[in-house]
Amino acid sequence: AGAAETKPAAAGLNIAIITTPSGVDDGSFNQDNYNGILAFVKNHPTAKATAIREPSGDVAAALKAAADVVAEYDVLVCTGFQFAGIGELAMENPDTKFILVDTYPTDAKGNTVELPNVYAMTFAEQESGFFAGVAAALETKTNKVAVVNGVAYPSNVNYQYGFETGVIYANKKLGTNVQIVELPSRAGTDVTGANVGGNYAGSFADEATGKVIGQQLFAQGVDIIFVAAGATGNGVFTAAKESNGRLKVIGCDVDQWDDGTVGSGNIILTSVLKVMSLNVERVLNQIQEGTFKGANMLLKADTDSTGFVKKAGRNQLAPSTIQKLDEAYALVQKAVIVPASNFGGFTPEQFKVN
Amino acid sequence: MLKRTSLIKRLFILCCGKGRHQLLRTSLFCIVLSLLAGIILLLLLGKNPWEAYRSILQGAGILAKPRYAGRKSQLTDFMSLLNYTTPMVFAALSVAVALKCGIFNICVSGIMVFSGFMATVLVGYSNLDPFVAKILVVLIGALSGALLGMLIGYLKHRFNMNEVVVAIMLNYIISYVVSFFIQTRFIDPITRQSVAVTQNARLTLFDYPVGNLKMEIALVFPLAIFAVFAIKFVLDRTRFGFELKAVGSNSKASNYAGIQVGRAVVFTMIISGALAGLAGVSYYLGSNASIQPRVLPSLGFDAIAVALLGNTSAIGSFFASLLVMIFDCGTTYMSSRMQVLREIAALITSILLLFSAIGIFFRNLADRFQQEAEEV
Amino acid sequence: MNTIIIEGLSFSLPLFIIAIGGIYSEGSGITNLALEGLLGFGAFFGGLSYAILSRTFGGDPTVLIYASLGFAMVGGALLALLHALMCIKFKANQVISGVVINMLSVALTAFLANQINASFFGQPSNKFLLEVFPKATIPLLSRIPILGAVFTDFYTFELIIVVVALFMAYVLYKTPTGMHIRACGDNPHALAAAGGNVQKVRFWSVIASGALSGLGGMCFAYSISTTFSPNIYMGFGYLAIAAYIFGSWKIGPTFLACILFGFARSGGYVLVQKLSLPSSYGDLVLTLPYIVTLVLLLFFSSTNKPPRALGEVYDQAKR
Amino acid sequence: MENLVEFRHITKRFPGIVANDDISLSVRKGEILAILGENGAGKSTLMSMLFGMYTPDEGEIFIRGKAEHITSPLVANELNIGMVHQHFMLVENQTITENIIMGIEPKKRKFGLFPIVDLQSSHEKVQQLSMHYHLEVNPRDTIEDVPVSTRQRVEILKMLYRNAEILIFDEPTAVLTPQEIESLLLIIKSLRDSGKTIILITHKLDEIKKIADRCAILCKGRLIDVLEVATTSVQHMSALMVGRDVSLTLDKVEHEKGAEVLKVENVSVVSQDHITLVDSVSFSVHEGEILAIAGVSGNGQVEIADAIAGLIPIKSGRILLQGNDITTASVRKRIEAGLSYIPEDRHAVGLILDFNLRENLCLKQYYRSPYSNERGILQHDAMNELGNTLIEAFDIRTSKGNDTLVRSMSGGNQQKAIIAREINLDSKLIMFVQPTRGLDVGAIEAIHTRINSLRSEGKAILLISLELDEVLQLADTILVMYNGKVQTIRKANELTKLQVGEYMMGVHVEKN
Ligand SMILES: Nc1ncnc2c1ncn2[C@@H]1O[C@H](COP(=O)(O)OP(=O)(O)OP(=O)(O)O)[C@@H](O)[C@H]1O
Ligand SMILES: Nc1ncnc2c1ncn2[C@@H]1O[C@H](COP(=O)(O)OP(=O)(O)OP(=O)(O)O)[C@@H](O)[C@H]1O
Ligand SMILES: [Mg+2]
Ligand SMILES: [Mg+2]
Repeated sequence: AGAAETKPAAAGLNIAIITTPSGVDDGSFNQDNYNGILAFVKNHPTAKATAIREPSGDVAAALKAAADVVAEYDVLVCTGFQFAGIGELAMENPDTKFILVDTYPTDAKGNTVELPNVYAMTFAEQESGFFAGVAAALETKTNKVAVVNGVAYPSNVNYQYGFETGVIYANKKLGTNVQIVELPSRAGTDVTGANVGGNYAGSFADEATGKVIGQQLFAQGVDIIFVAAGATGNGVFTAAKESNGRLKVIGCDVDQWDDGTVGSGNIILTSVLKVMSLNVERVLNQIQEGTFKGANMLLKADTDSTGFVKKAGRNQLAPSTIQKLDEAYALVQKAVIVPASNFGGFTPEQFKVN
Repeated sequence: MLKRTSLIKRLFILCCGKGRHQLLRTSLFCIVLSLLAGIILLLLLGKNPWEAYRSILQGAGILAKPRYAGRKSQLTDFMSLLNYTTPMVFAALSVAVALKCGIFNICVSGIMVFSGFMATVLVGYSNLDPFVAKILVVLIGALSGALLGMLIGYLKHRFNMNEVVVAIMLNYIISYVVSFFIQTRFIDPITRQSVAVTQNARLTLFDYPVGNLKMEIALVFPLAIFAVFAIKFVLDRTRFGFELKAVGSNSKASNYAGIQVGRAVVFTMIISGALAGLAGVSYYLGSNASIQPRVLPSLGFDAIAVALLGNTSAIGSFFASLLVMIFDCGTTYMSSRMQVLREIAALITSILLLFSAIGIFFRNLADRFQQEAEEV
Repeated sequence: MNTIIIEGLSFSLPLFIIAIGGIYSEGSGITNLALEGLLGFGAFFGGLSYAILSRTFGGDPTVLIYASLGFAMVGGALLALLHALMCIKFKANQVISGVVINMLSVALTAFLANQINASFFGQPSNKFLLEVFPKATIPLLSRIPILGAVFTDFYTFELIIVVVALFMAYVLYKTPTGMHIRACGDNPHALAAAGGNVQKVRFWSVIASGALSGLGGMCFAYSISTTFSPNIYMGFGYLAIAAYIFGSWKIGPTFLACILFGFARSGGYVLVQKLSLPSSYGDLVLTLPYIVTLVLLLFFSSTNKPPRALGEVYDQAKR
Repeated sequence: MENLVEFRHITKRFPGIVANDDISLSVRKGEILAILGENGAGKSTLMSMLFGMYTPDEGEIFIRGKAEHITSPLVANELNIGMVHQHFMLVENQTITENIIMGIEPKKRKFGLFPIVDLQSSHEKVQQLSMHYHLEVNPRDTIEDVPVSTRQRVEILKMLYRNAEILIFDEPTAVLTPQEIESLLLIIKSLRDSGKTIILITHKLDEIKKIADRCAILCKGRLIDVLEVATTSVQHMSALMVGRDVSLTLDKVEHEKGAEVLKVENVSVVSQDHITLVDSVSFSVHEGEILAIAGVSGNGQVEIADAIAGLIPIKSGRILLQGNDITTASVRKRIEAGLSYIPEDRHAVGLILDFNLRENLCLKQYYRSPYSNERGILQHDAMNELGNTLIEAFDIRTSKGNDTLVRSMSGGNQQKAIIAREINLDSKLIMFVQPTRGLDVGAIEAIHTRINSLRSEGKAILLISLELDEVLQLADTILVMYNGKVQTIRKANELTKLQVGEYMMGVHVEKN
């Protein structure tokens, strides 16, 4: 019997969000997605949202969690790369809509597929990284900046390459002379085995190592670090907090201002964004209106899906910096500037400013 | 008043007092107690405990859910429960066997990672015939586990090293070293885990079509059942089991009686290690298909408590595994239906294990009450 | 070199105070594998108290920072109370109780942190943000070559730990209480016959182990991430256990073991940096303290003597 | 005379047993009251209540005419009651002083601030005390390094340090040599003479005869009688205690000894700390011969037995059993070569307390036919049969027969179980170490008879005992050890008790 027959004619959408161990209240990635759902529910009071957490973080367990509850809901929002393998489940449950964040669905053999009931979104991290790079280059006083990442997976390499592109862009076009500091011992090896440089902690959950890297960079004169390293990033934040305001960081994915308070100050220069909440809400609206179409989308600045925080009181950028960032943002939107990315075909060093 | 207390006492004696199946009755009593604690917890959170427990059973495939997704049914949920229970049975047996010999094997997690990794690397990526591959996976799992177990047993026997410390150290070393190899050689960039093993090497037939259903069929579940009876037989009926238990209760007296204590310790750890290794392959190449770097499976630690809940007996370990895994497998569904944090289930499980850890106290208390009752 | 010492100490000392907790508990005869859970729960409690106090009182965080250390000790002691009850009153198997308490601690802190953040602070998060712990440098001493690093740029909690450690060592080795604790670990019946109360001594020793673990856990929370989050369960409790077993249940040698672990760790980081190994080798560096322990134990475990009555359930009637 | 202590209608129950049943007994000031009774008669229990380790279920204890609730040893201390326990209550890794002052430590302030235990003055005080009562100890020694007799002195000093007026001794002589016993009895006497009141639990009638004023006899938890020692015969006392007549001497038939069974050649044993425990010892035991090794405890006797049994390695020398060299053989090989061994510590070595009686009785044979088949599978029927046979033959008294948990059996019956198992092996050589320690007269009699009849059957018997009477009564040949060396080996009838005692103290040195 098809699942649709047994379902009651729901007054509103029954939505579930399935997340990995950190839960919808991680104050970060998952929460941003959840906020998108909440915003939708606010406008459609008959809709219902349920948060489900899978505690191990293992991909098989993540899929099982989704399979356990799939019959109960109209929409499953699956946040995180762990859910890539959702393809099979989606094919078997064509009446359930899936919103997949940060990865595209794969079938049983691991090949990426496009499905009519799955809207999968990934983001051009290199663009966000680019804004971080420009901001860092404009704001540094020591003329030394750095980026810290978790593991050299494509998304992290994108952030790193974008950041480096941003610094190079600023050096060439905005009159800065800033050096990117890399600890040779922290060079990353990407998934193809190529050495991509950068500063990699080797884990997304090792705060202690994060702090050590932050300190080592600080010792080398770095005063701004772009941190895209999950929980490992907390360690870098700590290093910054202990520097008496001499070391600042740029947050990533969501506005991390609240994580940066130290005494009456804050170590967050700005945060660069993946705008997930708006996109999740938009897709939910499409489902509600019946205009939903499955797709695998790479979201970029052109849809305002990447960006940086310039809201007053949530950043410490100089007005001139914000102005220059806005200019760069427009160029990125128009694809005049295309930052380097892991598989974009060129490295930051090969980046050409048109 | 007086009468009421004595009624409660009599009930308690009935549950934990002397007589047939005292251990079993005490365990059941602990289970009931912790379910009661869970009820209180759920009531405090304003949830309906009856619904919550029912949805756990539904999630685990013991009861029928109101509706099922495409190609799923209660049977598929139940088969999935068995699939997830399989590694726990092996792990709990591993702990139980070692405990019988007086050794505390806290290295199950590490051994699981090691054996899972060995099997993944040696067989998981090959194109061997499914039958051969699966047999090899089981053999490699048992063998690599046995090897580590032997190492622990040997270090304990020969160098008088505290097995708990050795195990803790080994857990971390294995976890980091395996993580190193996964990150540098076997990483899947999308899942950020080791590249999934081929279907040929998996010990679980995943999404196996049966009628219009898709099942998880744990091929090694029968092996787990066999292991339960084999271990029971070894402990109860064989010469080696006798020696193992003797060494566990009093190694000095065992030596005096001519039992080779070192040999018994090492062999016990070989068996315990092999079981942990089987837990590893049935976990990493069965219910899962890949390994998370730097993560020690919590199952290996839970198994300690599970073995205890099962009174370190083989049969007991099996049922305790099943019970704990019902909770584990049903949690997601419950948390989804009841809109509660899934930690509730983890809390109830912890409370259950706490109670079962003081089972001996309950038994003694019941004995005392009984004494009093008889004297009056 | 300086970094090795500075970083090494800021890791060794919290580890050391947790290990002293272990020595108290095990020295009195109660096996304590629960240190990991105790330190986590202590840090949770400290973090929670900080979150509450800073919201209620605001103002200068320094006082609150130090106060939170105290609350962390209370938190550790609270969970240790459970271990004490389990082992002493209910005569549970002490190893098992320890393992279960670790599990409980992880489940409970995650649950409570979520629940409390959501219901009281209206914040969906499982973390409590903390302030940076004050650091200090002693003017003259810090100029001494090499050794000066000991007095340079240290967290002030390191001083607190040193003072507490000295106090705990004094209590254990110089006072009647300490004599009784050690007697409990060796032959509880002797203490009972001399009029001591074995249950009470053991009870308070376990509580002390919880308080000290809580203190150490809170220091880790401050020094590593300036937050309380479930990431606190990183296995340092187990490392502390290794440290005191290595130190043969004596405070002095345990201190050396902790220093060794701390320096192996910070030295490892510096070494990787110096050798310019790629980051993927970080995993291998992290194995250093554990491998060092294993190898050294290989040589020293024959002289390693646990307290004679360790792990035995004390039963007055048993002879 | 005034009654210092009065037990009035004391009853104490333990699960399944009434350990003390309505006991009323008074102790007079300044007397030595002996308490006599079989194993498990309830002697230790009664005294433990006086000392506050247990509290009575019914009845009251009056001290100096006043009803007292002695809820803990601390209260007992305050009432000036002290006790030397059957099993020493000492902290092994602390010094003698620390053990003595435990619980009432004198304090001083370091830097006028921190209270610390004043060890210095305590050492001196203990030194003075020990000289005053002629109980020589070195206050700074650690307990684990000193011999049993010193430990006992520490226990006595512990009481004296607390100014105890009422001193309880629970089987104090069980672990001492004749000379030590002699001097302990003198000490007890002099304590009495200095005004202390003494309660002495013992199984040894001659000690009672020697120093006690009165003797209370317990049987199965009940007080049978209180006798004036001076006017009662030893036979009468033991008959009252056991409830029947006990013969206190054995008739031993002289007979020729047969072939050599055990030959020990120049065996040396060193400890882990490289201390020589057994120094080049040689002797042999023949069929039908009882060779007894006498010696003060800790002089290497037990190590010889352990070395012969293969429990500890030897440094040099050779051991031959029935002509076979077993120097390096495994424990099991030795057992199979014809060796039975009743070890000193029945709880820690002789038995597996958590196994049932059947399993303990099969402990040395479980692996071979008919108890196991060739595929390593245990044959429960055969094991049951063996258990039943031995329980019957050796009169092992239990609650559940074969299935009784050994832990729940009384000491005497546990010992019977070990002896049954070892004799059943039908070995040529049987080693007994301290076979009657802590057992009551009736049980001792049974074991002595058993040993004697084994001798008649032509077994070679090696007996190691601290009880000189036992040695003299049973042995054909006596070997005395001192400091790990053989002092002398002689025919038993060539030695007097006094001579043996002197050899044991290292006074005589054999001239070769
Ligand atoms: N703690 C206890 N728990 C249960 N039963 C006990 C306990 N202590 C003693 N008993 C019981 O009480 C009886 C008296 O024991 P007690 O130790 O007083 O005997 P005893 O006369 O000192 O014997 P022995 O000569 O062997 O020392 C024993 O038979 C035993 O069964
Ligand atoms: N804690 C206890 N619980 C139950 N029974 C006990 C306990 N302690 C002693 N007993 C019982 O007390 C009785 C006598 O014990 P006890 O140890 O005094 O024997 P014993 O002949 O004196 O041996 P030992 O040489 O060890 O002193 C036995 O029946 C024993 O089982
Ligand atoms: Mg007694
Ligand atoms: Mg006794």
